[in-house]
Amino acid sequence: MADAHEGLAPVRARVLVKPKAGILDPQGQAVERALPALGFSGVRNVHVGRLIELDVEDPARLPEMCQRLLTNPLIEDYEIVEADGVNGAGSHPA
Amino acid sequence: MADAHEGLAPVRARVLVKPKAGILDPQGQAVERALPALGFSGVRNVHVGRLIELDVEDPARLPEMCQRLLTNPLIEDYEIVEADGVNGAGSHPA
Amino acid sequence: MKFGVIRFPGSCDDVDALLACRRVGEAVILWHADRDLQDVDCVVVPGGFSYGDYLRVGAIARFAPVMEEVAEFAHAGGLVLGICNGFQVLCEAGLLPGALLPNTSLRFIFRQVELEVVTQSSPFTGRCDPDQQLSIPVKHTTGRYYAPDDQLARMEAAEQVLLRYAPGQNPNGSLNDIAGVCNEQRNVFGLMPHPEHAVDPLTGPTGGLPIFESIRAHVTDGALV
Amino acid sequence: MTPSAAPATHRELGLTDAEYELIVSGLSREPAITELAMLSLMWSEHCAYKHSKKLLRRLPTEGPAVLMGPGENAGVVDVGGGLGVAFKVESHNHPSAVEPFQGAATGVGGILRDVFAVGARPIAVLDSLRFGEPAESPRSRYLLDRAVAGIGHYGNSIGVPTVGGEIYFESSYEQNCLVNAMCLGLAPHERLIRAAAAGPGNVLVLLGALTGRDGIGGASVLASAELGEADEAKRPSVQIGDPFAEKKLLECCLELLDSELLVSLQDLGAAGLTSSSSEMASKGGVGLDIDCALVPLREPGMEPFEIMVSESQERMLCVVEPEQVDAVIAVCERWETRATPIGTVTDSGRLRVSSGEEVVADLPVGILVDDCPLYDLEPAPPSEPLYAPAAAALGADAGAAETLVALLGSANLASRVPVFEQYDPVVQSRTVRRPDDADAAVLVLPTGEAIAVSIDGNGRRVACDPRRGAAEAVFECAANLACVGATPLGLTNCLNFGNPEKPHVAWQLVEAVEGIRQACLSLGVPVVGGNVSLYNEAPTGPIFPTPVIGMVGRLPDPERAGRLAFVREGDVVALIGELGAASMAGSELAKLQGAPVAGPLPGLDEDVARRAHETVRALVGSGAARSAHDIAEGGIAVALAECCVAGGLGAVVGLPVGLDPFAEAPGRAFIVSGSEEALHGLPVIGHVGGTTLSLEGVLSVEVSRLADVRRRGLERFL
Ligand SMILES: Nc1ncnc2c1ncn2[C@@H]1O[C@H](COP(=O)(O)OP(=O)(O)O)[C@@H](O)[C@H]1O
Ligand SMILES: [Mg+2]
Repeated sequence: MADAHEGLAPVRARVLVKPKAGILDPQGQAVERALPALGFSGVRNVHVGRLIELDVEDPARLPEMCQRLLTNPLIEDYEIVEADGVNGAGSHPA
Repeated sequence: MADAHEGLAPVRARVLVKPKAGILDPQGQAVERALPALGFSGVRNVHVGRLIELDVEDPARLPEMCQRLLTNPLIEDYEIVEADGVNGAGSHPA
Repeated sequence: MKFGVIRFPGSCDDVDALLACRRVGEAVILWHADRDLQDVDCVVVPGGFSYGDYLRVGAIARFAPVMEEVAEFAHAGGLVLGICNGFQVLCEAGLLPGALLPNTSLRFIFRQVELEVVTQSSPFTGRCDPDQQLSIPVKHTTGRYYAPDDQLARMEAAEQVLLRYAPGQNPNGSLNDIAGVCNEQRNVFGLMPHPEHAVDPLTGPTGGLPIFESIRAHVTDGALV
Repeated sequence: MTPSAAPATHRELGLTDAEYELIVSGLSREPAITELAMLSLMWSEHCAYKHSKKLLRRLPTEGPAVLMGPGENAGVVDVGGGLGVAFKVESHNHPSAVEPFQGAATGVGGILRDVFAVGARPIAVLDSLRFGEPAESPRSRYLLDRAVAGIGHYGNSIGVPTVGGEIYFESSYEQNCLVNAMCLGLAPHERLIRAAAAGPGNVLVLLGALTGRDGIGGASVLASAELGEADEAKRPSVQIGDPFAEKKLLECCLELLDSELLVSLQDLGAAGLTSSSSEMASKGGVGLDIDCALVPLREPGMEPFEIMVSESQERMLCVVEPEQVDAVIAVCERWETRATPIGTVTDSGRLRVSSGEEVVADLPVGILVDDCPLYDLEPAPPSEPLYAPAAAALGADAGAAETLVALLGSANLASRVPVFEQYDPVVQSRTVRRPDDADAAVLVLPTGEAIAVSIDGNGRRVACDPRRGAAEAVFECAANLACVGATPLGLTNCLNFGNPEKPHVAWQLVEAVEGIRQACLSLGVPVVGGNVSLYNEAPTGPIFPTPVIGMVGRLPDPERAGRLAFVREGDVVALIGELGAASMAGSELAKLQGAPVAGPLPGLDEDVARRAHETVRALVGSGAARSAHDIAEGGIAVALAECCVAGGLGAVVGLPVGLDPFAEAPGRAFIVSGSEEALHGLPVIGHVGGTTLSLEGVLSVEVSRLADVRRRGLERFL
């Protein structure tokens, strides 16, 4: 399938990976705790995840890449954003 | 300033943090090397960064938060995306 | 009996595991790029930072050629022991339930911890004295065991949790103080503490030895599970 | 060749007009851009040791155990059984001040490369850290937190145990934190290799990471000179450590050496390809032709000078016989490590750099390595005190118990566990004594014998009295080794000082080196290597003069390695050595009381001290002593408290008449415990037992309380 796309102009895509709702996110909590100390009030629900940027010739394969390598379905949800906007999210059944 | 915003409906915002251009990105390299082995060809320029999601009452202060806490200006660039789309990027002078 | 210790680029505790295995049997190194498991009786996926632990701990290592063989070996009932990073790899590979998340402290932590043996009924704990706590070091940044509630309940019911941190000893925020779990078939075992670093009185407590002896006993005397 | 840069660029590159003149007359022409970049770095303090080289020649470097001394990437001592131990300490102060996590991480990565560059497998890391006052300075707490995380990140990830270290907090380090890292490596004699390039016609092969614009530092002014208007993307960038890449590089290099495929090997450190290639050529008395267009790049459009001075991490350079190149590449592929032939060894005695067809540099190796002028220091003792006293944290009227509690809870003396817990001390299964088990780390060798290692240096005491303070650091290291039963084989040192062009800093430097020299001679311990970090100076003044000593010793029986904890009720406590001279000068208590940073420090009777070391070594080696601990910061009271806390046992002690419990005289006296019979005939001052530490007529405190304040003293800042 990828072959069909060889030579095509690659698409710049982003995968946004975040901790599944309900799973303790100490990183997010640490940020939330640190902000007021620096004088930033009124910040809530902080979550820290991962950003993956890549040039891909065949964007159709991105969901597969996410499920097999880029994310762990058990603990993470992801969202694929192409240069031209959101085109798919994945919340795998745990 | 934040006080002026107390009680306002908070805005859901995202901060996308990525390694500065030219800075070594071992994670991105590792992913780029791994993908072909899994049969995903045609993927280039992979970079791995962080995603921070937060509800903020005063989005105007996000750039300051990024520079002071959320990112390491020496080695990271960031982009702020509010619920309603991109509204600011930051590339600090090294 | 014969152990095979996998060496990934980035394995750190592979030699330590090899030495520990050799206290109870034969042991060889299995190179990540080779598919030959050399007829070992037990595969050890050692600690370290396979492939730098980039992206997600264990995420890339699970795709190493040797891991396909390990999966087959496990499905055929072969014994597989995953230590620390090896535990993470086995979870990523789906050979063990659950996942490992960053320590609640968000820091790397080295600490000698006391472990409770939950059950002897496994090839990995058969020779552990259930009333004896095991003193074994942990050393990791990503050791907080997680599994969804329903799965966790099933695992507890099936006695798949083999080791727990003793009360007050949980170093990373693991659910139910879980330090080590096995699969339903009980032939694949992963734990965050490093038994291979607790086998020699010269270098510290020897709480890890019973685990290697249990494996040897299971293989050689065919001790009952 | 591209004509030289704008006039006076050499100044921005840190070269004086006189130095630039020397270069021009040496070449009988103006240097080209790439040449200027290379020369400015090779003639920098960091590479040329302009202000320290003459001084360093005074250090004794000969000894029966020395296999390789200063001049190689790391010194090596013989530990028997055909094995050598390589070790070196190096500073990464400035990068750590800029970005503490990556600065400290790449500091560890760099010292590891120095050690496997000589063919040794790294087996242990130690770190020596200095920061401003954590209670007063959020920045210092941040630097501490990130530097420790960075050291752990690199060492833990690459599988080398971090077995020891030291941390002090003083306001003189507020603007110039110190991050020194030491590494030990193990090698069979036949695998030891030197950096000297040899064999015209042989191939120069670059191993490891891609080359990017990492840490181009000073030379970046050329970037602007070259590029004209500023170009953000081309600015030099912070070096990022990749321990995974270095792990593969390390295994790869050791396999290449075991397969005898290399003629010589050299790490790439400061000044990158320029210093590594010119050092290799200089040591081998040969020339090198390099085509920098062959260097694999991480970024497009790098200028030749950028390629030649890039400090990208995780790279090594080796010389290979032409017929072995394929074999070398095969081994590297197995370890997923890049190997690229980039040049050849010549008999020209010149370093010729081309970029494809164009020659961009053509310099005699000598001008790069030998011709930089060495400067004489102009030492002068300071007329008035250089350093302000610390703010008083303890009233002069404080009672002894209160004082002991304050000392144990102070950032300088409190438990280091919150830091060491972030390091893996056991990987490689050699660690017989971990941090806090004993005064020195102990590692078992394949021969069944063991080595011990300790790192030490007390800047405040050196500031009070440079000569005696530096000598004390050497004696204290040796004392730490004695406590585990080890005999010193050699030492490495890192000289962290201010601006040597200032007479009083020059004086500190000269005096400190003299102190080290005398201590080495009297203990018979040679200096096998080290590092110098100068210009650690802020507008507010220089850092405390901080020579950091790393010492390696040998002990026959690891089973007998000493511990510091009191372990048995009823054991007697003996005081070995002379504390008569102990005083408050430069002591931790003096600091807590806000006393001036002033000497003189107590004089040291070297023979008495050496005999005390021998006695303790014998007691530990024979098993007569169940515990041994040297008396250093905080005096005998703190030493006793540490033995009690470590063992969870109390003690009842009567101090020798006239001895102040908190007076200091490091490196010469010890607390040992053991059975009455075993310690018979020794000066017994008390016994182990109960749950309190009582110094008769002085103080009595619950051990649990001491443990508690000691645990929280540093923890509260992390
Ligand atoms: N304070 C010192 N005492 C003894 N030897 C030193 C000292 N400082 C530097 N050296 C020696 O000078 C040589 C060059 O040092 P350095 O530039 O740090 O080496 P490298 O470039 O390999 O890191 C090394 O052999 C080192 O051991
Ligand atoms: Mg070197």
